[in-house]
Amino acid sequence: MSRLGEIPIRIVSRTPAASTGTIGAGVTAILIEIATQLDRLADGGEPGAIDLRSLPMSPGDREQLLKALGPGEVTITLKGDGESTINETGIQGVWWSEYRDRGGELIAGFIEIAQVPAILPVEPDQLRRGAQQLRAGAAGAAQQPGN
Amino acid sequence: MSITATLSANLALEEARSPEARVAGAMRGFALEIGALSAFRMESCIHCGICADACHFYIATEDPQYTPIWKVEPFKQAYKRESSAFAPVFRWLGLKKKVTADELEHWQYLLFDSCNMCGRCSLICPMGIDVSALIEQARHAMFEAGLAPTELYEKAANQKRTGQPEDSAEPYRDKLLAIGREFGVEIPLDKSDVEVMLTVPRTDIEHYPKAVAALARVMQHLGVSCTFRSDGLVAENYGYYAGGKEWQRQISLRLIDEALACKAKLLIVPECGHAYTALRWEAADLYGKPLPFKVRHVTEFLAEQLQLGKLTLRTAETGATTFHDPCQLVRKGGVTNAPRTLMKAMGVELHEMKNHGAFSFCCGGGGGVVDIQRAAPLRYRAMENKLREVDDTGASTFITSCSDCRRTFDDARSHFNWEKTPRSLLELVADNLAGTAGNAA
Amino acid sequence: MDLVSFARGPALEVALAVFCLGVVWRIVGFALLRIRRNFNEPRNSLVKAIIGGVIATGSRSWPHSEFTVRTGAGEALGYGYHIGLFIVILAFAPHIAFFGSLFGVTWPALPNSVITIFSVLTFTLLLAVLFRRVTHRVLRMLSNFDDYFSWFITTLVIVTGLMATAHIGGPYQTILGLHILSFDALLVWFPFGKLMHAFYIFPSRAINGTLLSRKGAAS
Amino acid sequence: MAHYHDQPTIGEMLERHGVSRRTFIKYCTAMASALALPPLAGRAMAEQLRAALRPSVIYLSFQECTGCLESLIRSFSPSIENLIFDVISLDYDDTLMAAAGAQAEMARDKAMKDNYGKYVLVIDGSVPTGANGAYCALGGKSAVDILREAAKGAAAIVCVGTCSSFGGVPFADPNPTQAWPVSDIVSDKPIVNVSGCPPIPEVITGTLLQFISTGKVPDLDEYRRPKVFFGNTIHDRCYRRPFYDQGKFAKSFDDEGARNGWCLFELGCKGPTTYNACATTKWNGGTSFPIESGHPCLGCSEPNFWDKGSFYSALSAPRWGKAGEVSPGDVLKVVGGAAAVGAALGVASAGLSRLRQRHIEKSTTNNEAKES
Repeated sequence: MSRLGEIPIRIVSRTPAASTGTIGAGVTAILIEIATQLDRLADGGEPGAIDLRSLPMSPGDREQLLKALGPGEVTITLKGDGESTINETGIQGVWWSEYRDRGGELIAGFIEIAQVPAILPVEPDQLRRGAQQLRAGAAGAAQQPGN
Repeated sequence: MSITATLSANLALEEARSPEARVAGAMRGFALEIGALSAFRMESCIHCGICADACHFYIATEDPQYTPIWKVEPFKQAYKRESSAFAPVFRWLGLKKKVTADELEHWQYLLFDSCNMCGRCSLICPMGIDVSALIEQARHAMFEAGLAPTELYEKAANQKRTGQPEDSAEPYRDKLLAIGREFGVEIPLDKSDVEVMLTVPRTDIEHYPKAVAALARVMQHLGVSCTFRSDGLVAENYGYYAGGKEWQRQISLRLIDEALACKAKLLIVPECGHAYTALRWEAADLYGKPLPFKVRHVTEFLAEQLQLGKLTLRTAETGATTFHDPCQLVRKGGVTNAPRTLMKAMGVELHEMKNHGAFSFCCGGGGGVVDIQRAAPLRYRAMENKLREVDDTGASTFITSCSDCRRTFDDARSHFNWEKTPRSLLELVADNLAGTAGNAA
Repeated sequence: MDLVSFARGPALEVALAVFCLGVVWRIVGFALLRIRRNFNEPRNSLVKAIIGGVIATGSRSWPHSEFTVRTGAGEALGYGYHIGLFIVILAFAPHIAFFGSLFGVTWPALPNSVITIFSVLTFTLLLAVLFRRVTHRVLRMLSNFDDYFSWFITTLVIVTGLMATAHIGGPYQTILGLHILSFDALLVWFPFGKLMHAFYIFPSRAINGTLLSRKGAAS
Repeated sequence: MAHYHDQPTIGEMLERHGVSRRTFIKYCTAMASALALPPLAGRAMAEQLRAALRPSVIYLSFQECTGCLESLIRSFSPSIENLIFDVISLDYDDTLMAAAGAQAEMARDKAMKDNYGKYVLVIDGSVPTGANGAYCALGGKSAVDILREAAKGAAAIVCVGTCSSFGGVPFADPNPTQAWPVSDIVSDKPIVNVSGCPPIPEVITGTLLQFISTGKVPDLDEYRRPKVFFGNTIHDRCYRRPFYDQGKFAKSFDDEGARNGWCLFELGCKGPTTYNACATTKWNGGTSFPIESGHPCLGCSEPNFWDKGSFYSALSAPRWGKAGEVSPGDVLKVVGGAAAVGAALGVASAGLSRLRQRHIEKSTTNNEAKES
């Protein structure tokens, strides 16, 4: 058994009505929150994020939310310690990020409101380290006899 | 010497009583009155103040001190301090203060001047407390403290001694016979082996002789073997008013002894409310055993005769009529239907007052208040509402069945220039006996 | 030992003991005083008198129509908060669990939202009752420490209960502890003050009603 | 100590192990999310951690069951291997380390000496003080002595689990080993309690990471627990809360209410008085938590949770006596006893009143007699 989904569970009763009943309105609230954060990004350049884990959503709500945002044109794949994806939604500047671990389990999910997802840009010191690395490599190659 | 002894020996001494002696007397009185029932009543009070809304003294003045349960505050205080379950703790920690002589003096006005013991408050209490019963007990303690109002005290002392509340130039016995002569009716006196012993209110002897004659006339008409007794003539019991329990007992005993002497099976209480309470509900308890004769109010007796077919009445031409329910007879005594049965038999066109029957307002004179001089101004204020209710019925004839109520209304007539004359139900019956010529004089 | 454990543990045990001891002491203390026999001839039979007492027990719950104009509002106010208290005390699930473990019986609860509405209402009525007590000339004169303290302790239980359910005023367990502790205090105070009327009200009405009916008097 | 400056930062360490900055941010973000921290806090923590030095951690186990460590090594984000290899230098843990015996003790002493004043001391288990500490000894030294010694050079102490935080099960009445929580023995060092029996793994790692990234003791509650994780009650965040509010309760474990997933309050749930992150962080990588699995909260992260009466009696239910549970019979005993005493007092006071009355009556009648 490698996945939780493979554990044979027979669902006897539905999820408590109280937790699904209130969510429909929740999707609208999320959309309004995204819009507010977009305004903030446009006005002051301040990026924002919404943690999907903090919002209890039924699969239906999630679909509803994804549908409302629509598909976008950019897809980013991060291949460090498991494959994570960041998709731009139909609303530009709104990114749907899903971080996964080595086993492919979802470990975090966000809606990011940013020009570029914050995880992407590289810090100056890293740029310098990269440059150093390249120079060291080039020097090494130059010293290689017979090249 | 006991306080009662001191008092009866010399009234002047009473005035000189020290505050300590007053308090001691009151506490003794309170202590003697406390029993499971009175304790339960005092325990039950939740200070909701609702009883104020039943009391005509409070309604008339909106003065909170006339709240009925407040009138027994020293009694409650004494109970909690002396006899309640936690009394030793209260005394030890000083949580409940001693009743003071000043308080007692003040409460004299609340327990006597501003309470008719009419029992209306006993009907409103959501805890079901019989407040008027507590007031009666508190009066006993006031008497023990030497704080009964002078008028009541003197009358009681006199009645205890002589059988008459007041000295009169002509003894009541002679007055009674004179009334018989005046109204042309035979007065049976001092007979023995009779069915019924009759008594007479001293108020009637002094003020309403016609009512005395009416009683004799009705009894004669019915052909009942009956008698008045020279040594047990007066129906009232001033010991009851003044709060002198022992005196009340002795005064009642005089009547009981006379009834036993003439072997009466029935003692008739004339038109007097508090006499009914004293004889019907309290005499046996003071006597210590059941009375060997029955006690009935004259209206009760007559209504019974009516129902037995022994009494028939003519239609009385009284026009629109209203009836005042004497508290002691109706609310507290249960004589509610008898007067109405009699009036119906005479075809009286009865217009009830807004508050009538058990909820009737007191005339303001009950509980001896009509005899207390200084209480008159307050009594008049309390009466206003009652007079308004009488007027509001639009009735031209005004009847009652208690001579003290009658006297109180008569007094109001002169004080307020009120145009109605209170009439006696008994007199009305006597005037309308079927098969007689009647006596309109 | 934390506050909640103390409040529902030893404090409750002591409070319950004091409550029982005090209540029995107080009732036995007056019930064994002298009872005078009635020698007068009753108007109504004992059965009829007792029926009268039973009727009075119920009928005194509301003033006779002759009195309602003057007292109706005041009595309604009093009954209002009493009814509210009963609902909150008897229909709130945690309270039922409390009684259940004490007496071994439970019954269905009302939703918390309903309980919250009733407790807020009850609290409001209690404030109104206090306002009336300090402003009404009769009540102000009659009132003593007992009246105000009994009001205070009842209100304290309601307020801490509301605070606990609304999660205001501090950590839940502290407020819950205070709530239970204030109830313990109420139990301790109960036999020594006017709260005893809970035990008196029906017997008092019944006994006086019976005695009045015995005479044929109004009751 | 000069060589400290030569030590690489965590960021450098990570890169040496081939963990990219982005991957590290990814894990920190996931952890922040798991801990219900603001969405952007993860990145900030990642940057702080990358710049921090890799601290030495000494993990001591005393009177415990190893449940806490079992819990810790099941941490999902960051996994314990991430934590150990990437972020901390776990210099001593007698359960996890390969070394044993004298070698292990030497490793501990060396770490303590080398990192004096800098290391983080993690304690798991309560400290028995009875019989001169003989109930728990390692390598001939009692736990209480080891703790005192190790605490001297610690920068801070993190108590993992309810035993080290509050005494836990060994501390429960009658506490035969005289076990005490760490805070009762060490008083001069910052102590952070990560309570729970066991604590949620993410809460342990989260607390450590937070401490390492900021170098400061986090905001603590009155029981020295990090407010970030212990700021709300289980009840506050419980998904069954709506049923509590509606008054819908499971009355037994197999009734309709239990099947419908109603509130477990009446089955003894201590959620309303228990501060922990179970309802939000959950267990096993966010799979579930006790209430979700149908069992009431035991309140394991609270002091004295073992001594608060039955786990299955409602929070509002009274409890007294050793058993901690009240049956109607016990109530009857208390009530009956008190009532009997009350009745006796009542009889006495009524008797007293009647005596006083009789006395007065007698004196009155005597006088009356004299008068006549």
